[in-house]
Amino acid sequence: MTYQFPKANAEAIVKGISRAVYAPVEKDGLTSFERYEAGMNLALDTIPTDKSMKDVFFPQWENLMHFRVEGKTIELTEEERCHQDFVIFGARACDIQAVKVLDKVFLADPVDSYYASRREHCTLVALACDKPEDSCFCKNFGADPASPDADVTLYPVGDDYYVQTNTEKGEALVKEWNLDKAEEGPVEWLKGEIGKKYEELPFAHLNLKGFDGEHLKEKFDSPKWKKLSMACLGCGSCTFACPTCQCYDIRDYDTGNGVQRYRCWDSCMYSDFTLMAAGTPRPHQLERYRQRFMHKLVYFPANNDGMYSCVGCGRCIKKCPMHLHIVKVIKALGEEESK
Amino acid sequence: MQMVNETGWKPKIVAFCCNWCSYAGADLAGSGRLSYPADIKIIRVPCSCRVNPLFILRAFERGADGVILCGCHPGDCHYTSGNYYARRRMTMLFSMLDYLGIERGRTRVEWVSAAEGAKFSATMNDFAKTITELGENRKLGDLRCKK
Amino acid sequence: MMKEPLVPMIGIVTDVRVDTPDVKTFRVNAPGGGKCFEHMPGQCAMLSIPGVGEAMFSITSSPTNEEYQEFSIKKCGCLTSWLHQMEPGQMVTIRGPYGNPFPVETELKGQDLIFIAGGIGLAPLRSVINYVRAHRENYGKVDIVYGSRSKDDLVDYPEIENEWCKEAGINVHLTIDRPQEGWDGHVGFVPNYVTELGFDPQGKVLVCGPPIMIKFVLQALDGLGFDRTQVFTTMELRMKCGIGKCGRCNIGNKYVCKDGPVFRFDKLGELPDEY
Amino acid sequence: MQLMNEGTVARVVGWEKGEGECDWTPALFESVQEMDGFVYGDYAGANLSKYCVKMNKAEGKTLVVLKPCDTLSFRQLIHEHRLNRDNFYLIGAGCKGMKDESGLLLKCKTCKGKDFEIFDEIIDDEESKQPTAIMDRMEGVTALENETAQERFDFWRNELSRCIRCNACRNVCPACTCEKCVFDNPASSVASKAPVTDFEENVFHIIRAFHVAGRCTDCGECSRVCPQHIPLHLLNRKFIKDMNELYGEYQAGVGEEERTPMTTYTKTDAEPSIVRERGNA
Repeated sequence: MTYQFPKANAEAIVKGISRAVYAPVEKDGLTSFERYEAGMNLALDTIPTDKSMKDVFFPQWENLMHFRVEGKTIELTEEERCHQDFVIFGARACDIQAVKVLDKVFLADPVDSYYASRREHCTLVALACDKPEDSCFCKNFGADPASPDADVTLYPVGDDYYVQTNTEKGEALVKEWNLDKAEEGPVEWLKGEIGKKYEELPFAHLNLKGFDGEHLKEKFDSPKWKKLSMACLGCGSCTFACPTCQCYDIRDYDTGNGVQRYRCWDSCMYSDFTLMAAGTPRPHQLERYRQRFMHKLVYFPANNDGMYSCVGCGRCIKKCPMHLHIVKVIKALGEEESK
Repeated sequence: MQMVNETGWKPKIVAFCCNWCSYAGADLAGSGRLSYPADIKIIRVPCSCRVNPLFILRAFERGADGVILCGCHPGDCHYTSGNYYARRRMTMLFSMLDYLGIERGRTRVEWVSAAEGAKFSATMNDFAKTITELGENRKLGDLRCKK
Repeated sequence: MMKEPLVPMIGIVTDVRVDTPDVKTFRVNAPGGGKCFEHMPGQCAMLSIPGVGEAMFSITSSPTNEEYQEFSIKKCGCLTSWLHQMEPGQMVTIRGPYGNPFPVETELKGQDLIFIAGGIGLAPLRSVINYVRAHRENYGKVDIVYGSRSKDDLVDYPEIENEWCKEAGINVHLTIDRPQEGWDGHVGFVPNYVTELGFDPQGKVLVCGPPIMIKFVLQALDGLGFDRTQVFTTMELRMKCGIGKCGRCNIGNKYVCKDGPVFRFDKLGELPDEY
Repeated sequence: MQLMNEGTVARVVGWEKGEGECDWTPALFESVQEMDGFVYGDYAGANLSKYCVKMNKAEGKTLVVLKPCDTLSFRQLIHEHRLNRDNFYLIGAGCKGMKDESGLLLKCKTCKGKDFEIFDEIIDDEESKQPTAIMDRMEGVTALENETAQERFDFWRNELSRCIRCNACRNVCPACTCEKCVFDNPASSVASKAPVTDFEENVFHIIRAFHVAGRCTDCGECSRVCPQHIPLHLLNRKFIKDMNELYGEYQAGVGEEERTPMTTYTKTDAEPSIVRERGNA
């Protein structure tokens, strides 16, 4: 079904949703998906947000369980899983593609129940990208900025949002909003416009030929990694901004009255990521840098029927302090192919 | 003796004492039957300069309401110059804590010699009084360590 | 596989045996007695002490042992040092089993087997050896080449001497790196010993030990005419989740904790050299 | 510049253009042919001294392009015996103030001057000798000092709560050259990868600034690289300001003196209680 509401009403609609809502919110010049509360600054026009939607499903840190240790005995209490429905309002096509990538990891057997419980209770409301940024290149990786795949999709046309529901979950949510029905025409027009705009972007079409499991060794052994990785500082900015980076660490914190076991994001860019008592198999930044991009462009598709774990959101382009990013890697290693 | 404020709350205080002067000073205070608050936990360190800024922060993390560092008087360091370095370091650290808006009274450095049992007792009493007045440390603790 | 992959069970250490100056073997039971879970030879489990750490260890005991599971652990880091000062009765958390076992019921069945181990590398192979001993009729001739720095560093020497050496159809070849008083056996490094023993290139070979030993054992096996498809090993990388999600044991498109730790060498050769 | 490549130096660390107008990347050039990609200009903001630590062990001489402020970091690294002067050929490159997408970099707005502290050769012009500073370096620190304790607390809580512990500030810092950082050392009790509580955010940033106190040349890279826009330079500058006021004017990386205010003392230093006596409550 197609509905319609004025853009000016967006805040009222978000406020009116009876469940918890996570939406892009602007604070001190940075946007992230936060639990919306009255008085917050909704940033529905930002593409992409500084921090990704990943945070909602896979937060930077979360408690997994709690131990009480007394003498030789250990008592274990599990952390409660998410058990309340919530809504994400304003997801972009790349965010949604990223969640599909995360699903491949966390919902694969054995299922990660901490993640799965959040996925289960979520209703996704997406926004079509009418003003993509120069750093966007999502279509290369299977996302469609014109029609993001969610429960509900909003299409910004003029001063209105056109609303299309794609699932029963979505239909049920939109019913709460009491909207006027609308024609589909403007939606189709917008889709065409977005398609045209996307074509003008600098990275609209990247040559991904050769980024697959078959060329694994060839890409791995490329001499170009040395130059590509030279400036890399080994900070984790790209991995933390990335909507699909899901490496994590499990750590214990002794609070003095028990031990909390929590999970937090980790980064393959860190020198201690693979460090063992016997040493590390990736001693230099070159290997760590290579690991990150090989994983996104070669290893992951080799395991997941060609699905890349880059979604073309462009966050690493914006966040890397030294301006290294995946497009440079694709161009450098892709060219090699054609020569 | 115990320091208690109106609500019955008692401060937790950590005192780092240098082995050669202040720890002996504390001993002297004890054997001279001079009282100081029972809630002060003394940690013996080989020299005041052994105290890394992290020690102080970690004491706060774990629920301390005040941290005091006691060492030999400048010029009397067992290792010649340790307390001079400690003095600079602590000045910098305390200034930074102040800059971050943490109450100034929560940290202190005092020079207490092995012969100054009375000074030790007086210093601790005064410090405990200051901390009791400041109340619970809410600005620089780790929530996970609170019950 | 457990329903909650990251949530461990509680296990109790019921016995601690000192094997060598830096290796102890721990017996672990479920709190109500019996084993915490079933496993196959070569699989691993995550042991942890809350507040100290969690790490992957290979299960040393054979699945045919119905009463308990054993872990031979070498003291080398923070967690293992803590484990080494444990006494019986200590609770630990345990989750698993993880990874692929040695293909004892498929590729290895009916074959002559050569086990080559160095130092603590015997730990995962001991599970297979005892499994084979329990199902003797399914396997051919068994040769065990085991080497260590010194006689004192041979893990679980009593079992080797009293059981393995005396069993028909099993040939045990022990070696130590340097001559030592009271040692009348072979002296020399494992790879050279393998060459000296001159095995026929048939059957299957299972190798585990320090990376440098594995490297030279492979050369020795090549020299004897073995094919890489005949050789299996078990790998070790840093692991946190054990279920192929946390990303740190990723080599190429494989995860050691999920797709390994047991690899056939021809398959390993297809992966980038990052282990 | 390329002429240097004829044997005197084995490699060049400089800049390369990126995909867009201003995404320049520090780059390594190992042959004369590669040097075609070499650029220098308005978007060369990064401090290349940090990369020198990596290059120190490399075979042969490395040519490095340093801006005036970068030479301070380089000099400081020599003081700390992290670099061997003989392994490098330094080009002092004139700087007209570096930029990014949004204009002049913050660190250039408070430029410390255009003098090269250490160099083999200088390439500059008249324009690049003009000062670019448009405000006082300590302005931000002073403003904060004049606020009340509660205001300062609120300010830093708001800023530091954005930290995601990506470690960009640490890894870019030319003074942070420890082989193993205390925050990566599980035995240190403060190793953590996520800002789980307020305390961890505070402790990381206090200690990070403390560990570089006296060695920090105020190159401003930490604030430039922070993906969360935390004004980290205000922490470093607070230490610099305190040290200047209490122990005498000092600029890390200037002159021959290897000792910093934190590794020396005088018998008449101020007592820590001075903190209680100064400024606002």
